[in-house]
Amino acid sequence: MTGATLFGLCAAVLVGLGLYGAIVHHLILRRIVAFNLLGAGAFLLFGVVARRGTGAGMGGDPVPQALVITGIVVAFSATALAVALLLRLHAVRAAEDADR
Amino acid sequence: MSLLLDIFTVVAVSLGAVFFLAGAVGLLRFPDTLTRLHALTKADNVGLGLIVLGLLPQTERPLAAVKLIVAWLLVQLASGTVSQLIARTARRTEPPA
Amino acid sequence: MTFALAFDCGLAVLILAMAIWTIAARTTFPAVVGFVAYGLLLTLVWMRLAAPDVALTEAAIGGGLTGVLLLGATSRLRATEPPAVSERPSVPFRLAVAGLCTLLSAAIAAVVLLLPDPAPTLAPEAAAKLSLTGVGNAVTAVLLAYRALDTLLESAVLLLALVGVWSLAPDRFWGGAPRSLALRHRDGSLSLLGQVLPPIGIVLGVYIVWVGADAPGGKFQGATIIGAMWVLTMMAGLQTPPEISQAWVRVILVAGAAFFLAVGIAGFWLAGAFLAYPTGFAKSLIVAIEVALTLSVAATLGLLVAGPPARPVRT
Amino acid sequence: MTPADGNATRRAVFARAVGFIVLWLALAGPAPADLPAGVVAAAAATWVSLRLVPPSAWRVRPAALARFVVRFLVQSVIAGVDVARRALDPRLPLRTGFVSYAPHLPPGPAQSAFCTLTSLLPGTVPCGTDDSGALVIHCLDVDQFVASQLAKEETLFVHACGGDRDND
Repeated sequence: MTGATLFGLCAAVLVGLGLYGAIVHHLILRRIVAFNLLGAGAFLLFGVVARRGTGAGMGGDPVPQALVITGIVVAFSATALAVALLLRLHAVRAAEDADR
Repeated sequence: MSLLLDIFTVVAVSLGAVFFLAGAVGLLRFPDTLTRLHALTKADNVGLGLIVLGLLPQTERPLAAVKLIVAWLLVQLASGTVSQLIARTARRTEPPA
Repeated sequence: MTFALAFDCGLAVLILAMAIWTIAARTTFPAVVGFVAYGLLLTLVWMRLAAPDVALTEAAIGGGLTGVLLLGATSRLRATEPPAVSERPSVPFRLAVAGLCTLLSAAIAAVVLLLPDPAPTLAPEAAAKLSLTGVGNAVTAVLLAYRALDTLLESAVLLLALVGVWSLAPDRFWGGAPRSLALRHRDGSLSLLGQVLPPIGIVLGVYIVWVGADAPGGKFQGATIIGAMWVLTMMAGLQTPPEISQAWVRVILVAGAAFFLAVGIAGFWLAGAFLAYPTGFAKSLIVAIEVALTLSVAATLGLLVAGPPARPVRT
Repeated sequence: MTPADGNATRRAVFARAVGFIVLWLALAGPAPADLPAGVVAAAAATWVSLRLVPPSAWRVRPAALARFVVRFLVQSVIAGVDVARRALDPRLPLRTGFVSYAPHLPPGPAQSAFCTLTSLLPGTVPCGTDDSGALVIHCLDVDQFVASQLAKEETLFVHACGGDRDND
């Protein structure tokens, strides 16, 4: 077994774990964390595919690597938006509770 | 000469690793947050210092040595700051036994 | 078993342990700390997968900036966090979900084991055209030449996310400044760090952007470091987030994407296609786009961490 | 800290710019093609640094600084050995507790820098100030002469930074 296959199997488990957390947790923040964990596992799969595609003197296929960089930045944007939505939701709920 | 330098590198880096090990043992054995901070800041900084010292003879140009030393100084700054932040919070939240 | 494989095995076990910890922890704070450690371990994995560019991105954004964002949210929501135990779903439900997720993992694992050999790769094509771009780093060539459209849209996504975050502000605060990021307990050592580190971080960030053309590095990694330095000065209480209606804030935010788009449209006339670079100018244009995007991305990331406006406009 | 006059400001700008250029050279190497970016980076860093830490009239004494650095390095090694010994000793010899220490430095960047250094020295981690403004120091061994040792470090530190110029 090569290191790449090993990390591929690791990534498979991470995706499963993240999905479990995203479904089972009640707290939305925990779901956001679990979703990020899932995403990191999916990115790792890309990395494994890139690593297997060595060639032309490069350690890996640069195309999936570049896609993962884009993916990490987009995942951060989505997380920032999700966290902002969550904080706003709590602020609105707190205001409603205060009115009652 | 280069053999002597290689021996120096191996000895210094291994000694550094021993300090990291001692820091980790302290982290596990020491009784409270504040005491554990001592293990992390002191032992690990000496460990990293020894590893940097051991790698200095292996650098190809003097500027690469500056890079290593800068990395060590930045870690010192970070660990000095973070240990104080944690210590302050720990003193507020866990009253001393 | 070789030493390298033994190291990889140890790394994989640590990552799985951190992931289980992150999912299983009772309260949010330890879970988020576990997630940050998980991101840092993943950085090592990316190095082992010969992807240093991704490793830098993961360390800066995946571990660092996401960690700051999640820790900030955790401490603000701590008061509302209910005792986790009472809220848990029933055991049969959890078992069913666990079973289905195991199935999913098994399916992905099977796919990993059945991947074709020799693996398909675009590396030779990427290498063959590299001399035309003048860039030495193939990943940068993919990001800014072969698939520049992805990167252009990505910078637009960052802006859209920021617009989304801002739009959550109550009407009375629109145009004002986000809430202060300064820690509640002022701390001398943190302000010292906030005074000493940012200039060093700027040199480091510029270096990582600059070197990205020919070696591992690039604008997103460098911009994250610069953005993080800004966040650090705001957390140390040395600076306050700016009012979002100020013209300079908006100019910096859109400058990168606007310049990128302008170069792309100019490509119609100068090189015959959208986002095509005229021969001989590819490297200079790529470096210029990277520089323009760096400032914009750094500002966008900092403001994404700062959140929506929470104070009325000062008049 | 007293504010700087024109001379001191020019000196500070020059010293910091040189420092950032050296940092750039350490990172990027001496290739001339990279230098323009290095100059831009160093200029930006110097500008930010001057905004965050305005130049002061303090002037570093090289000889005193060297003495302080040597002592600091020796003390760091002693600190590491001390903690390693206690951690690995089966009996776990610890007599932890708090000691309060009233620093001569006023609150500010210099005092913070001293605290950060202290946190790397043997047996001490500063953990905030008490109501009277004295530093509260957590010690591994309260039997050691922590306060007198800290006073010595502080004197050396202030002397190295040129903070006691007024008393010369």
